[in-house]
Amino acid sequence: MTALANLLAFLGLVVTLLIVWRQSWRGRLRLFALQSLLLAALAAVIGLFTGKAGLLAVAGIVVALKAWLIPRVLSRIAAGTPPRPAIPGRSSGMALLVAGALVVVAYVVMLPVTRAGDLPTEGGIPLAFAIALIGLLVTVTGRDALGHTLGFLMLENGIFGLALLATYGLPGIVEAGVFLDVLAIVLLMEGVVLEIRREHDSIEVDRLRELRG
Amino acid sequence: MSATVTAAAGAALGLVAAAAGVAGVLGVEWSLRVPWLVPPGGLELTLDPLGGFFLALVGTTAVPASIHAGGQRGERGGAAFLAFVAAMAAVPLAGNAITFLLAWELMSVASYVLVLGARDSRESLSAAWVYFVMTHAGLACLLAAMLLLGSWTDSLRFADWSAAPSALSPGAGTLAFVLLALGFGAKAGVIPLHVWLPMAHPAAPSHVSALMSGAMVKLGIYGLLRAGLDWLGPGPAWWGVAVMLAGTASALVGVLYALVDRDLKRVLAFSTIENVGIVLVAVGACMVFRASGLEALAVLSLAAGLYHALNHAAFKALLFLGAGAVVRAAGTRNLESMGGLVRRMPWTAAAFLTGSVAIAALPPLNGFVSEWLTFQALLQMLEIPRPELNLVFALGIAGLALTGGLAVACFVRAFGIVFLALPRSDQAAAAREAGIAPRAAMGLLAAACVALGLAPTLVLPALAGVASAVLGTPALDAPADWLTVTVSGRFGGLSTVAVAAALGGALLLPLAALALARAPGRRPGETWGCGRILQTARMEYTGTAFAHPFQRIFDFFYRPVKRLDIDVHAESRFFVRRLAYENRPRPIFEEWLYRPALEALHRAAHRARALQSGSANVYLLYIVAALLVMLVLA
Amino acid sequence: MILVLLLAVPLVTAAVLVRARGRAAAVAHGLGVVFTLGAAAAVAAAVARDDSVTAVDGLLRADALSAWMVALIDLVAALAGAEAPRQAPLGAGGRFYPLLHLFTFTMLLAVTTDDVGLMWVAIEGTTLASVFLVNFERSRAALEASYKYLLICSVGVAIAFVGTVLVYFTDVQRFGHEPHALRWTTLLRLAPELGPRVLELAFVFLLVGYGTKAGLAPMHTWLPDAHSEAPAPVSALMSGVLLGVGLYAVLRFKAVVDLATGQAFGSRLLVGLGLASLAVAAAFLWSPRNYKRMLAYSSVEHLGVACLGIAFGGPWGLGGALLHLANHALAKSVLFLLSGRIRAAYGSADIGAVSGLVAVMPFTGRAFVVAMLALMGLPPFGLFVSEVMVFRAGFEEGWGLAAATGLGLLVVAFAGLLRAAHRMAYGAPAASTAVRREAWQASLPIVAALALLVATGVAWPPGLAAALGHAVAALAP
Amino acid sequence: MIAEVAGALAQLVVVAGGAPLLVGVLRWLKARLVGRRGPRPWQPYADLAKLLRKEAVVSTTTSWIFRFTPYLLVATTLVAALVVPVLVSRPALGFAGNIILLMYLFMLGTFFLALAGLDAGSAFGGMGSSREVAVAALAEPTVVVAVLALALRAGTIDLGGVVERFAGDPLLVANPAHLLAFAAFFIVMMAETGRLPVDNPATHLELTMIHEAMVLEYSGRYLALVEWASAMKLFLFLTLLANLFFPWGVPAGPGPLALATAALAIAAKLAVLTAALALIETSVAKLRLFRVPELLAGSFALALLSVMSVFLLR
Repeated sequence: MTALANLLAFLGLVVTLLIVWRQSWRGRLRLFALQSLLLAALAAVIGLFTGKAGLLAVAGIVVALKAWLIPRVLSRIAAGTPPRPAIPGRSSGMALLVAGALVVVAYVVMLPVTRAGDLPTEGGIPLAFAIALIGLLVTVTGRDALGHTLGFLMLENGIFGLALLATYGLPGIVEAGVFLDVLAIVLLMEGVVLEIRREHDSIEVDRLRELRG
Repeated sequence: MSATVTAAAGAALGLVAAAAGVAGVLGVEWSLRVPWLVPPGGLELTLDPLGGFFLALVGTTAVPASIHAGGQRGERGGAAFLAFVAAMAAVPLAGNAITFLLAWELMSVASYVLVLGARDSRESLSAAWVYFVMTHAGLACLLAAMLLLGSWTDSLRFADWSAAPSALSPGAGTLAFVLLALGFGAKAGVIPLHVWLPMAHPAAPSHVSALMSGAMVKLGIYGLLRAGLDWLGPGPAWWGVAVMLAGTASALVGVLYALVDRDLKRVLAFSTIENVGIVLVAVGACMVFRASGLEALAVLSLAAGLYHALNHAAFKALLFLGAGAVVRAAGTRNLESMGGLVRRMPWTAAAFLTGSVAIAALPPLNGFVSEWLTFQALLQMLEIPRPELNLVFALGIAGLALTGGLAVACFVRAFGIVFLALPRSDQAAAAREAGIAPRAAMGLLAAACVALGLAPTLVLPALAGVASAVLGTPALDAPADWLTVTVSGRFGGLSTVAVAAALGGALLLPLAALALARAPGRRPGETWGCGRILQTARMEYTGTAFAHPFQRIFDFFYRPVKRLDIDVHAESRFFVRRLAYENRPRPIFEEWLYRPALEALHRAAHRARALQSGSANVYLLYIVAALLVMLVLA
Repeated sequence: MILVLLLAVPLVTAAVLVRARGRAAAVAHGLGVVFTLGAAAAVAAAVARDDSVTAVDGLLRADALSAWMVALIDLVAALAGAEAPRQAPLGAGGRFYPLLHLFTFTMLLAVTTDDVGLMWVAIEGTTLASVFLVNFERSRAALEASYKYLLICSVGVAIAFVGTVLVYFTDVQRFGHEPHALRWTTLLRLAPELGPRVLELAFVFLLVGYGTKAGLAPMHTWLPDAHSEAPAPVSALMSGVLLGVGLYAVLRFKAVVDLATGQAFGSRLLVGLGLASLAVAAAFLWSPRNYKRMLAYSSVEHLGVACLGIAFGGPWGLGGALLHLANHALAKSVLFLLSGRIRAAYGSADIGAVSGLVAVMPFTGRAFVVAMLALMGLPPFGLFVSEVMVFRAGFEEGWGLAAATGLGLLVVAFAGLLRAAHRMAYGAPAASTAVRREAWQASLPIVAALALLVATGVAWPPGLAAALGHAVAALAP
Repeated sequence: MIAEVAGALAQLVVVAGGAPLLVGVLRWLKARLVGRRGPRPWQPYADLAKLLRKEAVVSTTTSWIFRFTPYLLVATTLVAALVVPVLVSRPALGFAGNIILLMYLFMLGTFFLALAGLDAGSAFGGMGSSREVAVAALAEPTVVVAVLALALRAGTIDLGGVVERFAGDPLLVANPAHLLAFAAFFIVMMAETGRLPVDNPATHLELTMIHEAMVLEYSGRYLALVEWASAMKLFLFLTLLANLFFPWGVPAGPGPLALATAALAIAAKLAVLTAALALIETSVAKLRLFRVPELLAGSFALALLSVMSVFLLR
């Protein structure tokens, strides 16, 4: 189980870094779906090894929600924006470097956690946290509403992974609430962003800078 | 609320307060606890001699101010006025910090509302702003100090503080004293915390100015006395030195500005700063004497200071009420538009003259008595065997003397320009005497000035009793017989009654002699002016001109902004069309202290606005940064 | 049972209002407001009698602290509910009223659940329920505000989730999968034995996360935008109690973490955030330009004070903080409601556009000035007392320097607020604004709220001191 | 009791009657010193008598203050005459106050005189008042500090006490502090009584006048009273100088013989001081008005030095 969980977490991190690297939103969405699938697999693995049937259900929900429904919603948000941002000279090298640094940060920050327990899955905890941090990075550097939302969802995924690896799943009512929340956020985001597009003809957040001071 | 009701209620409140206060001065003890009121801690009122003295001061000032208010039809703010009086009465009674702070701040709020009175003018708005911000900053200092004391003594009751001053370390005591002194000093108008005073007093209606200047400012002194003498016990001598130097500076700066200002009520406001300074000199002397173990002299100084506080309440309230009547009649506060009012308003003039003589510390009125007492205390400084303290005292004495001289000049100017010679404006020429209520109020206060002047033999023992109660020394053996006040054995004696009687007799003497000699009568004529005819008001000496020698002499202090605009005729430069001359003293405390501070604050605030840049990404970055910083710190 | 009722009332009202139109909607809204208030009173009474009430197998649990928050939420909700019809047409359908009650429901749920995870869900739910309320006016600015609100609060609360997971982790590590491992009651019981290092880490995440919701600097950035663009009743609810709910979460967690790590750790972080909030608020309040934003920054200021109170701790600090939250809720909601009226009359939220308020709108202007004075922390209003309590705790618990700094920053904020109040309330009214007559009924709730503020400032209503004491005791049984 | 009253009366008579003579002698000496013959020393009596017989012209712009002031002025100086130890060290009103009272009594006169100067509304009056109060204000600290120097060394501020203390211990007089204080007080005396170089009592050039400008509007008996009062003020100041700093021959109580010797002693001392004053007045030029503060600051420095020497050298 340790090896599987670690592998899945590691793959998740790789996919996350790939998201940072990719610039086309379609590619990013596909990678995000892949990340979510990996998480679902992680949930299933942990569920199988620990005998928690609930986690299998969770894995199913993740597949349905994060690998299928949410990417669809996101692509609705992104529809109409050019697939490749038309800003020349923009490279993701810097972002990748920062993301790499964040992995180190994640290891350092999670030291107390990995030291505290003797979990078989503890090796993956920093990786999951790194996914969350990189999600934050994507949010902070996002140039349009899509980037923000995607980053937020990666953050969510990372935390979800963290929860899986550290605690083998939260109580059911919490899990259910979390999924509902995520769905609601994405849907609300869609509503707001569509309105923004109507108002501004774009979902670039640079235009949303009227409220200051 | 109608003016009459306000007046009646205010006067009743004042009378009760005065009676209770006098009882307290005479040693009646009283206390009250209401646990459910004033959370947390509960309302606690206690009457002791010091509190009683200031309570009496508030009450006796409130009575004439209320009567005066009764004559002002259409004046707003009756409820605020009553709240103001009540809060002021509560301050000296407060027995714990919460009660005190509540009463103190209520007093500020009520007076702020009253200052706001004529709120349609920008001027009064900015006055109210400055006043309220200063007073609030002062409150912050008080709050900090009182809470510190509370945490050190584990109690917010004043009685516990007084009981445990020696438990504090010197550093702690000093910190608390400095904070308290800042807070109370701001209320008392000590330099350089005085800036609100000359703005707020003119903006408020006159009966309110009278109360603010007569009573509220005194409560700052009350706090300082409580802090320096009672709560924090005998402090080191330098506390007293600091108070004394601050007092000297306040007295001089106050009178210097009073001397040149052209706004009658601002003149009075600056003079309040001066008189607070005089009181503080006495208070500081008391603290130094006490630190040097000279308790009898400490009692004398404190009694002198209290006496001056009381006197100032009487004559400054009188002057403000008089100024109110004058301003109402002349429609302006500008000295240069007044003049000749002594014939249009004889009663007001007489009252104002009484107040001026009293405040200029001229015998036999009350200002003289307290200043004389202060001098007596200071002059005995040789008892302190430390040359550096002696030097401070010498400077204090000289400062006080100079202040006295300048105050004479200031009030010659104030009375002379306002009331004498020809009116300088049409409205001043058509001025009408104040109504019966203001006259009654002024009459009361003038009588108080005379009585306090003539009866030191009655007042001083009571004040010495208060002082010895505060200082915890046994009461002095009667420092006065019925005729003469004697201080410190045979060091000095004063009998204003005798002086007044002698003056009266000496006034009658030449009158009688001339009448007996059947001296020729007098005939009216025009003022001589090198042969010119037709005296007009424009030929009179103005207030500015009167102050000019002082402005020249104290040029280094006033740093005037001089401007001379001469508009000449197009065809010849010898024909002057218009000539504008300005010679305005520069308010150095505002310009060198407050403006830079405010500008720095403004700049900092402006820079900080960049934080809210509008970019969601930056906002998110803040969150990440906060997270990382806290992770690092953790 | 009573808790279920408390939560059911707003939920049912919201559901009914989705469908109801016209008079029926008005009746439903009114009944919803009244019943919610009644249920809150019942909860308070029950808690006063039994110390705590539970429902649904302990998933819902109200102790004195919860009851305190419930009372606050429902008071402000009632104020906002009474004012809402002036701002949004009642009975014309639309999402406003359902969401308003849903918003109340989520806040009530957040403070009455015993489950940390469910509380997280509820707090996230407050954001979701209020996003469209913020965007009610559908202007460009409102849209921008709601976008930032949604984004920043979601990210913030997600960070709080990391903390929640970590808390759960250490709990599970130590005691295995206990059925109610994420309950406050359990956490408080087990806390002394939990791993302090992990809890410290968790607390940082929780603080940043819920601090975002509580509007603590530097996570406050969504707050001025959202509060200024939302309709007045929503601003009142958000500023008055939503921030308080965020702080409530921090307060609960701090009590747990303190048991494991000692007070100093959490207090240090909270003092930092509190002072940062005060500093930011002071800077922005020094010369405000928009009065709704000004009120929003003042919320940052007051939450900073409450945060300091929590950091200082002790009965004075915690009691002061809770009382401060209550006082602030009353004063701020009154001000936001009045600001709605002012904006309706002047057509602008710029301070420069408003002058002569007292002359133009005699009641609103006067009430505005009075409430501003209350907000500035002057007696006889309650904020004075609660500030004194908080700072007393600061000096008593050895945070003298922090308390002194806080006092200084409060003075700066005071100066700015006073100047803005002067500019708006006095001066010559703009020519275009006519003197308005105001119906006295509309002023009743506001007068009542101000009277309550005077009561907390001068003479506490019977039971208040006890309620406060119990609420503080609930944190450290 | 009778002796007391007699003593008081004698003192009043000496001051009130002697003051014009003092002024006359001073003028006569000054004239002689510059080589003129000058008026007879008793000319002031004649002047006063003439003024008293003349009708007074009172400006129509003035108020009761203008007419009241001369009487008050005389009254304050007469009261002062009962406070200052002229013939005896403890005069009739000696108990009622000390030198502080005395200074403030003079200040009372100055106050009203300055008001009277403003009352007529002419520029001269205002100018005179303004300058007069300026000089008086600046002289005040010197007086008090000089008195302080005396009080410190005598252990009392009571005038009689000071006189008795110094009379009892002549060595106290021969002390730098004493002489410094004397010099300071002398300068103040010149300023307070309007002598050269501060003010020129003989000038009638309007722009340089101080005291004379202020009383310009007075005529007839009012002028007589004002002149008489200022003569008494000069007399009293010189007496103070004489008896405080050189308190020899000042008896403690009244008695015919004591009074007579005291009168002789004071006459002699006044003669010396008057001569000195005349000498100074003829040898210096009047200062520009705005140089006067420097002079007074100098005198203040002297007084302060005197005080400091007391507590530094103890």
